[in-house]
Amino acid sequence: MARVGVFVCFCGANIADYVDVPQVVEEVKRIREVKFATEYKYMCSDPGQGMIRDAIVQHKLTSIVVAACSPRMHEKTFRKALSDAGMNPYLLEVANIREHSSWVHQKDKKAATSKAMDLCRMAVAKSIANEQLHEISVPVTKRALVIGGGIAGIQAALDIADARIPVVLVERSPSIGGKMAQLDETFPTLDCAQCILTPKMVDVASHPYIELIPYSEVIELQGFVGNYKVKIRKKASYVNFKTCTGCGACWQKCPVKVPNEYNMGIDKRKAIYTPFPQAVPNKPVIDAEHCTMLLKGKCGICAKVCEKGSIDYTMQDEIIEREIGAVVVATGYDMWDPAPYEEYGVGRFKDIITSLEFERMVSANGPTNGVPVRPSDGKVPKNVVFIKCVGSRDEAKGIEYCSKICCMYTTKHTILLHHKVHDSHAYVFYMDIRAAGKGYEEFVKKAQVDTGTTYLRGRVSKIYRKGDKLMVRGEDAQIGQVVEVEADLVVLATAVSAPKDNPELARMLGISYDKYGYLSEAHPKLRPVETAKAGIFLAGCTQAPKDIPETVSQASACAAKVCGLFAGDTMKKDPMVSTISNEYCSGCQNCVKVCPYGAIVTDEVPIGYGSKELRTVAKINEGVCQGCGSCVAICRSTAITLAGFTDPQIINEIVSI
Amino acid sequence: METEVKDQLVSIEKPQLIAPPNWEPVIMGILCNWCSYAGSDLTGTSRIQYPPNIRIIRVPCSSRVDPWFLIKSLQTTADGVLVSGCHPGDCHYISGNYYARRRFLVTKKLLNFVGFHEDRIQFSWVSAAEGPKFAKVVNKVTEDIKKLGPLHLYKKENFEK
Amino acid sequence: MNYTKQIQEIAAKLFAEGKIDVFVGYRMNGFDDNQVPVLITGPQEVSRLVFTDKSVFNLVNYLKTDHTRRKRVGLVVKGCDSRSLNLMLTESQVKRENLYVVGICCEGVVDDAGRKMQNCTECMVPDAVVSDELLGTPSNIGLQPYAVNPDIAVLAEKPLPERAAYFEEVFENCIRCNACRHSCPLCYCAKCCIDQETATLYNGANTTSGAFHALMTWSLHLAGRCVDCRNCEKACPSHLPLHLLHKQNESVIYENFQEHLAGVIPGDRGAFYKYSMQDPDDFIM
Amino acid sequence: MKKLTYFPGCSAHGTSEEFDSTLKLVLKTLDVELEDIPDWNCCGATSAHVMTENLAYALPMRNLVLAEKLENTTMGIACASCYQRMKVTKVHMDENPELAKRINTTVVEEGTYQGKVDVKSMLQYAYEDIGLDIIKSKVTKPLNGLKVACYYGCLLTRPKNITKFDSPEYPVSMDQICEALGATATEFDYKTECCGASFSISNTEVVENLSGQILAMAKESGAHAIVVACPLCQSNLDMRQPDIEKKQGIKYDIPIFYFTQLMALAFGYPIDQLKFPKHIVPVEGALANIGKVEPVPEKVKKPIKAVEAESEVK
Repeated sequence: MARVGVFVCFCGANIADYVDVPQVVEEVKRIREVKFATEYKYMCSDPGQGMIRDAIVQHKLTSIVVAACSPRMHEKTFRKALSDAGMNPYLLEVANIREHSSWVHQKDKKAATSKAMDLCRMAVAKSIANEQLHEISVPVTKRALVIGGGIAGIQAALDIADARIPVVLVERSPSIGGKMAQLDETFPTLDCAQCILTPKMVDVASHPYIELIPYSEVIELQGFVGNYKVKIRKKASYVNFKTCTGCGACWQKCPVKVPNEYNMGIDKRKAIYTPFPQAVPNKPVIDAEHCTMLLKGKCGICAKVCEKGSIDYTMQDEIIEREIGAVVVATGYDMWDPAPYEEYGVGRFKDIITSLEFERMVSANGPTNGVPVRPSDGKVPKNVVFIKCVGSRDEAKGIEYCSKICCMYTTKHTILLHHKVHDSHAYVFYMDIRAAGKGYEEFVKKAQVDTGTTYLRGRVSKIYRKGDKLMVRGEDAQIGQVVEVEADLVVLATAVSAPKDNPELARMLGISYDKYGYLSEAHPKLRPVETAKAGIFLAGCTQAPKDIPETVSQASACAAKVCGLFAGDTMKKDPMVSTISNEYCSGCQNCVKVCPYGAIVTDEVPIGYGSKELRTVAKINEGVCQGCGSCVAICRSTAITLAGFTDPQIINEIVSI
Repeated sequence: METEVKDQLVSIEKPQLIAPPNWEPVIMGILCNWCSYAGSDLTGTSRIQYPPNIRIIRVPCSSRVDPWFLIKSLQTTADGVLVSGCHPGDCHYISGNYYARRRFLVTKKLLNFVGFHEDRIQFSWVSAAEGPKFAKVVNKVTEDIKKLGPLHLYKKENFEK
Repeated sequence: MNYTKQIQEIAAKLFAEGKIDVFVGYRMNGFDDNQVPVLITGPQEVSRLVFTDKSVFNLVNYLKTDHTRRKRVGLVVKGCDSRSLNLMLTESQVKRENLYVVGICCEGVVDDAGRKMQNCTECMVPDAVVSDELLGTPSNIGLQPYAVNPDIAVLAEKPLPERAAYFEEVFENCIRCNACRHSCPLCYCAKCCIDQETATLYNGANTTSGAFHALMTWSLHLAGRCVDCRNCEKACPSHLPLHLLHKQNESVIYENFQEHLAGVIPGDRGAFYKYSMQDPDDFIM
Repeated sequence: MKKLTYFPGCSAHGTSEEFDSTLKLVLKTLDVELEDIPDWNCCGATSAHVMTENLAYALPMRNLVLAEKLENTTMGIACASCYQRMKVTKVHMDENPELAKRINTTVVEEGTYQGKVDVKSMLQYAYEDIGLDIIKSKVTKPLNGLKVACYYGCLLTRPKNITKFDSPEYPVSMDQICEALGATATEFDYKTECCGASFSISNTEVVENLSGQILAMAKESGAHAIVVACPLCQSNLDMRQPDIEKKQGIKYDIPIFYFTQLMALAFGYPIDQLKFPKHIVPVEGALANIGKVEPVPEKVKKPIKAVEAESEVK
């Protein structure tokens, strides 16, 4: 027989003014299982908690009901009081007689009192069915996986590794560096991107706690927070990185030319290549799609010139596995393809380029040695028109959101143009200038004055050819007229868009993504770094467009989160999770289907005691289970129980009024 | 079979029971922890007043609500039930309320089919920020059920309190 | 519709080739022209097998028994039966490789009085959807517009008190024998939820209220899964119109979620085990 | 023999009679029989939809309902404006059955709208349903040497989600048809600019400005003539050309052909059947280019694109 103690709180006047507390206590005492009931001014105060502790010992109570404020407020406080008295904290139930009665029925004390009695009765009934629960402790593998080796991934990996936690950094392309490695200078200080990034890249390669796995992709993630297992596919590079010295003889002699991705296809690279001179690791890979040796078995020059014999045409993709405890996703962004802007003649006119192409041209190590040229005739342009918001803030043709960085990088481009071509003139068509950030507005102002750029507020409606010039027609909304600008070169500030394969990645990792393909954070304000899946964190543009300082901040925040997660040897977890009874489970696996966390897997158990024959049942991984109860409600054979919200507990509440 | 149904329908008719004086309905409110329960707490902290007929049960998610909680409530103590969860897309557990929504519709229609008035089984989405909405919902449900009177269906053999 | 000869031949061949341990089919009941299910275990019994428009029962139900579990079974399925078999397969209750399925392109079966069964008159999937061998000519009727069951339509028109009274009578007549559960191929749970303590708590098992609770829960567990084979109704000693509950759920699911009929698509678990963002939301405040 | 439901529209009986008659010649060669919609009415043109939504939908719907009585699945429309009204109505009705039901009540005597008949402009029909190969096969007098700028105007390919045909900004269907006839289509960036349309009567100056730019761009592209598929385009560019020339002080002398006229010409119909005398700008100058051999253009210099990979190493 259960022995329940009930403690009704006055909450000063908050409850007592509108609910007749002594009457509630009297009424509660009439319940058979209630062996002790009392009232106090502030139950949450130390003396109040003391009363609970004393009564537990004195009256040999088996469960406790506190009738007070919302359990969302003080459940933890009272649970602690129970533990202090040596009682399992989960034998507590809270009757919410403040938010649900005294505060909302202030005009009818009788009704409020009667409702408070009912709420107490319900809590008592539920507490009778409460069971002792114990916090789940989950062991932790203290190694982090960082997906993506752009500035976000680099920063996160370095910060985690500096805390002496091993990091596995997986990068898809042959070198880390990401988009930032393609940039010339960075706003608002005009630091050279290479100068600030490459030291960090080198740090990554030489860090004792970082395992860099380039030219690889994550293909599978299993397990749960603290205990993930990841499968990584190492793409065949056809070059033995262990023996290769990076001398470069192979790619200097390679006869096959392929458009160079690093330079946005403006120039050519070889079929065996390092993406750029400062690449980390600085080892070449063979592009299997273009290498004639791999395609047709003819050539083999690179193998001949390699003194170390590092070229291996028979190399295969390799799957490697790592055990990790947390994941930082930093897959960056894609540049949006401006093809829908047919009125600009995108794809028809060669002298319309995207901002990243412009960035490569003005870059000192770029394909044109730092001088912007017209792709059509190679001439240096004099009049350059920059069009902002190409794809951004355009519901009809592009994406609804603001890409956040284009205002700033376009400003930077006008400066770079001015530096490289002194007699040039830049025109910028813009919707707004969004320069919120430290030193950003000043940067824009200064650039406008220094470069003498003409800013035209309005959208471009058409671009057409006139001789070898491009005529850019748009609106100048400030004078309310249509204007036409004769341009040698047009640069489109294309939008930042989510990586194309983010949805696939999200499904593989078991996290969610938004309608654009950006990965979703757990809470837009208070948990912007976490995902809804414990142990997976987001850094950089894969979550939303952001600039470099913001990306670095988020990456460091990820590192802090990972370090926090790994602070102990085990992790504690709420015990309100589901369990499945093997005898009752019929093995239909509907629960496996509805579980949003993939916490349910199948298991083989003997069909009867001692039998060798097996049958399939479902099994819950309590480390992953978040305790939503979806599986409980769909389980027809009621084989699943959710601790803290069991059927008996809820039915007791229902029938107890 | 078809003819049988029709025949029986004509023959059976039972008098409606009349509500006793001072009768107050009991409404079982099953609320998800993250949105609606938090919303109902906000109604409290904002001191928005609503009728005292609702008795609130906390569950982690609307998807935890098994249809037979509703059946059980109506058979035993309640004259009506209200289940409330997070708005579509806001589920703390990603997709729970979508599964729940399907079950609720079928359950409501089935209970209505076997003789319960539709207003006795009601659902709402109330977010943690919608304190006033929660009060409005309770007002409406209480009003609806007061109009319908006490529920007697399948309560004949009820346990004695 | 008479496939007696073919089925006998198939069964004989399967036994001869050693492909099956048991064959589940129909035999004459021995005193009138009605049939009962039969499990035969060898070629010597093959001559007892029959199949005509009196072969009403859904034999998939017999895959739940110890005589068939973990054995190689041959069985005869009509359109509706095959849909329940599909669900059994999806829900991992039977293994396809253990079965040899003789599918029938069903022309409808008749009740004791010789009238075509109601579910056959409104049948939308007469051909077996799972089979190793198909007997008869496929009707290929394809997807039909969903027609609400006439009984449901009649009842839905009635005023609420009348409907309540009608169902009170129905539940009052239930004797809680659980024959409906036993006869349903999809009621295979190791322990039925309505037998659990919390379910019978405060309602009693053998009361109208208990019957109401049990039948409601039961029908909701079959919602989106019931294939309308009417085994339950044939088994019910009180002749309760159990199909009303199932057809009601089916029509709600079909109209609101645009789901296919239960068990038609392999791997489809039914409406409650998936969702769509576009599901109706207007009934929720 | 293919059959096609035909909605001529009012222009075909007036200003663009040459479009109508040459269309019929061309379709005869292409083995297509036109069936007029019995008792067709005004499409509502530019006026109805600025007045009331109901009328703007009801007028085309009556035609659509009547067209459903013929057995053909496609309705071909000569005039771009008629095409647009008809297509918009069809798309909106098909998307919104409730609206269709409501609008249908106004034309209930004609029948119930079912959405059976597809609506296509004659350009779209020629391009999609007949196809370039068949058109090419019927050419007996290729138009080699004739350089044309294809002008589509505002309505034939826009809005994109309604017409679902060709590019809304840089369409190529008419260009390809002209190339199939042996002519050369010039690179013309003003294909879909506004010609001034209905301002032709109310505010001529606008038309002169806009159409003037189109003519100037066509001239710059090297075209001898402009090809159109819309009666209003034709009349603005043709009829206003002398005024534009006077205003700008430039002699254009660019005749404006319907694409069907050029087709008929290439199919071998005698010039006197092509109604050229209806044109304001004389056509002879442009047609004289047919058969002339083009001087081989100077070889275009290969653009210097970038420094090759090797230099990067140094």
